[in-house]
Amino acid sequence: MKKLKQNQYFGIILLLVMLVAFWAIFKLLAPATFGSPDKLATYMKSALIYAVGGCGLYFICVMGPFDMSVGANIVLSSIIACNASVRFGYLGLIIAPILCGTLIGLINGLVYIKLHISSLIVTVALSLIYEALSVYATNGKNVILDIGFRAFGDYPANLILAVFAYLLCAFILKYTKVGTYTYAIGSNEVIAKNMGVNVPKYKVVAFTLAGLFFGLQAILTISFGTSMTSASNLSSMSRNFTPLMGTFFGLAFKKYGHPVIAIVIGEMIIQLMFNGFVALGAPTTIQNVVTGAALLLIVALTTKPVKGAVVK
Amino acid sequence: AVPVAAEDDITIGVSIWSSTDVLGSQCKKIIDKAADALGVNVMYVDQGHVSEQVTASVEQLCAAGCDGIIICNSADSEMTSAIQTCDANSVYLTQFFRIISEENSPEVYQTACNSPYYLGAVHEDEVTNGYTLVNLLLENGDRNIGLEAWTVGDATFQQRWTGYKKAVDEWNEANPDDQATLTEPVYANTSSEEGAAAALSLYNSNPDMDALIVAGGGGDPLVGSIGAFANEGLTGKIDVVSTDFLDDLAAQLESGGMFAESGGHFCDPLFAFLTTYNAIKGNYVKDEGTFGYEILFPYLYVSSPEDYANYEQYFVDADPYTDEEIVEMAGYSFDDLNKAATSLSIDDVISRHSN
Amino acid sequence: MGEVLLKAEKIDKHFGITHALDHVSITFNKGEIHALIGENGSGKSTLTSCLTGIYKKDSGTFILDGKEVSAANQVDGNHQGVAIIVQEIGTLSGLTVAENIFLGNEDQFTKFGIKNTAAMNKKAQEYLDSYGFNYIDAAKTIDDYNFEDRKLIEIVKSTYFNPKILVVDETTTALGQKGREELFKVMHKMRDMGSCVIFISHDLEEVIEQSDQISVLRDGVYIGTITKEEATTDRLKQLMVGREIGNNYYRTDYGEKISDEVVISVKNVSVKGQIDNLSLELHKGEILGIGGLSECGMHEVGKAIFGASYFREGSVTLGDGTPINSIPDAIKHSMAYASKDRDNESLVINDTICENICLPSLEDLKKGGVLSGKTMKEFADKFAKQMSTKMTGVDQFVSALSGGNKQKVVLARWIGKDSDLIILDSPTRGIDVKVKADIYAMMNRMRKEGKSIIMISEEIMELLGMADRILIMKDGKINGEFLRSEELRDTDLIDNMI
Amino acid sequence: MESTVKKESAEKIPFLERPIVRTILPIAGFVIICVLFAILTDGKLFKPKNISLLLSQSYMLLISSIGVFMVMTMGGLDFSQGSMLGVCSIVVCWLSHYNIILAIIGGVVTGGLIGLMNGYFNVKRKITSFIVTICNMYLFRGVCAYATTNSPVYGVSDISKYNTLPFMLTFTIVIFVVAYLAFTYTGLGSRLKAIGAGETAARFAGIRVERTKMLIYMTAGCITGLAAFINSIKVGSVTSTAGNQLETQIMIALVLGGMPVNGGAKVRFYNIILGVMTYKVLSSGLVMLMIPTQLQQLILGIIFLIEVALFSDRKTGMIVK
Ligand SMILES: Nc1ncnc2c1ncn2[C@@H]1O[C@H](COP(=O)(O)OP(=O)(O)OP(=O)(O)O)[C@@H](O)[C@H]1O
Ligand SMILES: Nc1ncnc2c1ncn2[C@@H]1O[C@H](COP(=O)(O)OP(=O)(O)OP(=O)(O)O)[C@@H](O)[C@H]1O
Ligand SMILES: [Mg+2]
Ligand SMILES: [Mg+2]
Repeated sequence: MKKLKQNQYFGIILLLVMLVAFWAIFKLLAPATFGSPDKLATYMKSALIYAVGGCGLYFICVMGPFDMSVGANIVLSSIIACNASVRFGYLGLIIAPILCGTLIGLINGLVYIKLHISSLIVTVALSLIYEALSVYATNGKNVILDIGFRAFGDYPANLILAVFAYLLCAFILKYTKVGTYTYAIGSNEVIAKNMGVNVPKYKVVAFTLAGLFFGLQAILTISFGTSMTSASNLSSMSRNFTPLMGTFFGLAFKKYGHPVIAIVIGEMIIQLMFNGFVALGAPTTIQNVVTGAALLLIVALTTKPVKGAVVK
Repeated sequence: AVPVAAEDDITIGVSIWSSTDVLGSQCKKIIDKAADALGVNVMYVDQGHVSEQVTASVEQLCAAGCDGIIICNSADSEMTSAIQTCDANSVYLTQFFRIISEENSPEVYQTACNSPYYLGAVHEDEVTNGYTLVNLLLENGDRNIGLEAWTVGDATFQQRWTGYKKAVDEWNEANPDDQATLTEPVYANTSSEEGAAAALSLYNSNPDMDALIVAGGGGDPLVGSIGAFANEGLTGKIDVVSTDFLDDLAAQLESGGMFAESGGHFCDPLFAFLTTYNAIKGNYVKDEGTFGYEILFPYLYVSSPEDYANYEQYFVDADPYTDEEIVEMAGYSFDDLNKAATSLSIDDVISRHSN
Repeated sequence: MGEVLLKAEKIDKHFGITHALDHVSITFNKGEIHALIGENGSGKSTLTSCLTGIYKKDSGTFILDGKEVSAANQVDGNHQGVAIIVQEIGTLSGLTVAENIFLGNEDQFTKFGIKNTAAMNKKAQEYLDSYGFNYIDAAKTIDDYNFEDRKLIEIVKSTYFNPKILVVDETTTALGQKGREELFKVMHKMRDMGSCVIFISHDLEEVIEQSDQISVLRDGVYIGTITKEEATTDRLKQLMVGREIGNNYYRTDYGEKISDEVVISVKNVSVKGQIDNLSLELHKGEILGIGGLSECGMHEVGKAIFGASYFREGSVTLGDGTPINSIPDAIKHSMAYASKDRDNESLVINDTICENICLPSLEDLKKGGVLSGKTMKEFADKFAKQMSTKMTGVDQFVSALSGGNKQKVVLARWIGKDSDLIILDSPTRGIDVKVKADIYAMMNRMRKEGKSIIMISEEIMELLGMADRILIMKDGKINGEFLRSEELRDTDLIDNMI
Repeated sequence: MESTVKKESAEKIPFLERPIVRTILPIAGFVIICVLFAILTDGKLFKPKNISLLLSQSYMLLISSIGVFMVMTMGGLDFSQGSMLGVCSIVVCWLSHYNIILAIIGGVVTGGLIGLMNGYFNVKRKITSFIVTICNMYLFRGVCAYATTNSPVYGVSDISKYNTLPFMLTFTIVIFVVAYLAFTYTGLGSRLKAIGAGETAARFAGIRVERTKMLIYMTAGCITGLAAFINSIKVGSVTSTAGNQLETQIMIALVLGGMPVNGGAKVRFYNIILGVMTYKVLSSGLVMLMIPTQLQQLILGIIFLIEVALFSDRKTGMIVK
């Protein structure tokens, strides 16, 4: 066991075991209507979308700050994407949200750094603004993605784009300066600064990168859902959580390496549960309960409480 | 400084779940039109159907100096506080899309009757709406019906659900050897991708599903569901019915993405607005202790491209009422107003406008 | 005297009101270890920080080998040939050893933005081996290594590129014997290669032993430079403080009889990996010194007695047998504890002096169950003044205080609580002679008042000078006990430490 | 380089950083907002009847902010408030059919239990409060939805008879007085601030850190239970959306009141009242201007940013997360 724990793939094994366990449970309860391969494929459609956002959020959360504007970003980017696709077709559908998302990320980062206020506050305040903009961008209609541009809503295109995003995230984390610095800042900002890491700069970089990933998620979201309505009164916040859940998995399994895999499997587990409940004909409302509880337990199981450790 | 309602001219407040989503902005459009025509100020508060925000919105509007308020609340009990606030500030209050249910919440109903300022309600017969849609499906031979709702416990959904079940039960009574089933509702909130996910997982769990009801949710879940089915190549195999008109409904009916739809109820708040307006003017005076003015607003049903073509021409591209008509209706007695409302249909508009 | 390597010319630096450096000019030569000494707050760190890019100087120039150096940050400094080993931890957990060593210098391994981890690890390992630290694996995360090793890794990090100038700022205080040896080896290597090591330390013996030249700062002013040969501890002290002060700030009495009334008795206490089945007794009116190498577990002993160690086995009881199992217990029975880690354990540095002094006494300060801000202020003010703390007022944040004054606040807190069982861990660490003298005097006074003190210290002279009884620890066990006497020599203690 | 420059200027104690200015600024912010909207609405906003309307919108936020205030003082966060309020309201409404006192107690206990759950995972399992409370927000929103699936949970019919200015006002004031006294005159405040500013050091000063934290999370829950009572008597029933976004409103309000997000020494009790009132005046003021809701929201966002940009304290906890 000790030996196994040492193994760098321990975390992944653990996750896979959980994934299979959840699958098995529901399969037992609803053998006919749950979990055959083709069904799994459809479950994963939404899982892979949220996992992309989860990857983006990971850059921010691992450094300490948070981003509450994920939802607003995705709403605005999706709307922009849809509008752009009307004029520039697939090119617009891909480029526009990436630009929009990245720009929003950049703005978040800059405001956060320049004003020197908690990212939590900054991103909430900015969400208010982004949401308002989304209303202007739609003027009260729900934009619908033309039937001709929905390739990213289904296999294989959605899978390709998503996997590309995962690889990109993993690559940046492992094989670039940005990755190292992100972890460095997360570990100890002051020392990192003294070691010549330009902390403000790399914080902005992280927010911008995150924005990029939310842009990518927007492409998948609008393609899968095919329509988007503007948000108001911070209703977009509800979109923060599913990606965030994945990020939590990533953080919880960080110490085993391979956070990206953790994020993806995490999202899969969540989708598995959702569909499991539908298959059982159980009221899907308890799904939130179970998701919340399961997540809490998983995080609790993977964090070893250290006596006297300061945890805010 | 800023155009704040001067004391003399009339201000009417609108407490609505959202003045920016699809149905919400249609409502806003027609209300604004009426307001312009009648020279009335309107102010909006979006309360997102969150109970405490619904009650707060009424307080905000009273504070803002409204003479009357039209409200789309989420639960009956909120109305108690709303009515109290309005009485305290002598502001008229009319419900739209909603009515206090006499049997479910008699006390609230009583409060409404006792209040001189609660005017009444304009609402749809949601049960019948649900009943009709399901019957359209059953007659079309659909037997395994999936149900996709938006948020849990919403009053409107509850009623439509009753209608769906009523239709299915009656059918099963009549045809013991040809049973129909209705699934548990799957909740998709108000976003298209959740709608898509819900539709797919319903299909996965009920492989022989041949019809889907998207109970509402402001359009997005419906669009998502249709899109998802299209991706799975299920278009036309599964008959989708719903109660939110789509912008591309024509195309959908064409392609079989949509089977039938009810809607067009965005004029409902217009009549709540006019009722309130007249009450403020002093034209309508509610009888002591009665519930007040009730208008049962009709749904329009569209199940063929032709139907929709007309709908589009007379409800979307043009408004169903011209300024003149609105001004004229504002002068109606309540009975005439009620008649005007209940008689609203595509043909009605055509008869008025096609020339 | 070798040729000039670095000239500091008219370096001036203000921190708000504080004039930290007043046009300091010093020259450093090739191939020497050049000590920089001075009271706390005299400007040593500030000077070196300006040189190495941690702070930005107001005016003045550093000329290195004829051309000016002005570093934007440490890494930039490294590229210009100046490196510093700071007192605090300078490594980042969560990163590998190699990533730590090359943090800020990844570019040499980066092609088209892609970082060649393998090459980086290989390089790092080469360096580690060349220093003889081959048991450290460059590819492992740094979390796998203890404080000592992480310090060694820092030494590698800041010297592998052979800087012309290496600053060692109060690093030794943080190191155990082994660490010091390694550090001195590196320093000598640098010297032999013709570089200059600027060595900052409060341990004057160490300074004289290690360095060739010694420069003295006082209140940000350059006082002068003397050679190793001219230097004696008294001479240096005089230069630092500006007046004659003898060695007599320790207590002078000998052969006083300690009462045999036991006030604390520790029985078979163990803390995993730190203390191994240790028993001791503290008597009334006694100063019990505990010494040893810094990893011998003596620091944990203080915590264990104060009820602060997690997972403590064995028993700690008062004279009357009352068990002490938690910090509140301890405080309730008038125990006090001043930690070695002043900024994290002794003081809430991001809080005001007032709050810091009052915290343990909040309950006592209540009048009729009501605690008023006024009472707290008066209380805090009284004892802060009594300790002659340099402060703008009790509402000042502790973070803005100097180390010595921080320590004064700690003591004020416990004097205010009127504790009679006082555990002082490294009470004079990083504190200048004046404050030192005050603290010793206070300890002596308390002893006379019949209060009992446990003094845990890495400074042998302090133990010899102040303690009635000295316990030397080794590997978590007591390894020798000495009673106070004039004959007792530091060598006797050291023998039992190693 | 830039950062060292920042550090230096920080040492010169610029105007905005002076303690006295720090205390004045949030108050100034509030006054400015009030004056601004008083002018824009021709004084309408502050007619007596409007004051009472303004208050009646604020009671719940005021009360529920107290708990979060204490949690944030300790350096924690609590995002579960909204769902917590929902669940508590359900219990209150359900029990109100039996006995109103029982209902209040029930709400308080429920809140306390949920608070304990937050506390357990944060304190004992050492998971950051952000993660814990977000998970619980999710979890209890589910509970709330589940309980209201078939119909809203209705309170007893005459529950709204308590919905009167005198009752609400006294109820709120009493809670505030108690909280204020506890926070200021029992040393609780000092302890919480110390924990927020430096947990380890607080522990060595004899504060039972873990116990205190647990206690505060629980208390925060209990207080939310009281807020739930206010909510129930105002709304009379609970739907699945009850308390939606409450946590965000609380956070916005507290920050507007000058509360440092990572808690610690510079927290002041008046941050609560100041913040909530600023927020409420702001939102109801914007409604009166009769501008489109999206524009209202845009302005709200911008004003919020400006306020915190100007008034938030940058010196405590130089590291901003
Ligand atoms: N971060 C700072 N902010 C403000 N003033 C400072 C700061 N650091 C140092 N000072 C001022 O500069 C003077 C010199 O400080 P410095 O740290 O150089 O003293 P030092 O000689 O290194 O003391 P020690 O021996 O304790 O390290 C101090 O007396 C203090 O007044
Ligand atoms: N962060 C800071 N902000 C403001 N002033 C500071 C800060 N840090 C240090 N100082 C000033 O520096 C003086 C001493 O700083 P420093 O810690 O460098 O010297 P020191 O080693 O503590 O001196 P000693 O230990 O003899 O008290 C303090 O009196 C204080 O006025
Ligand atoms: Mg120094
Ligand atoms: Mg110092």
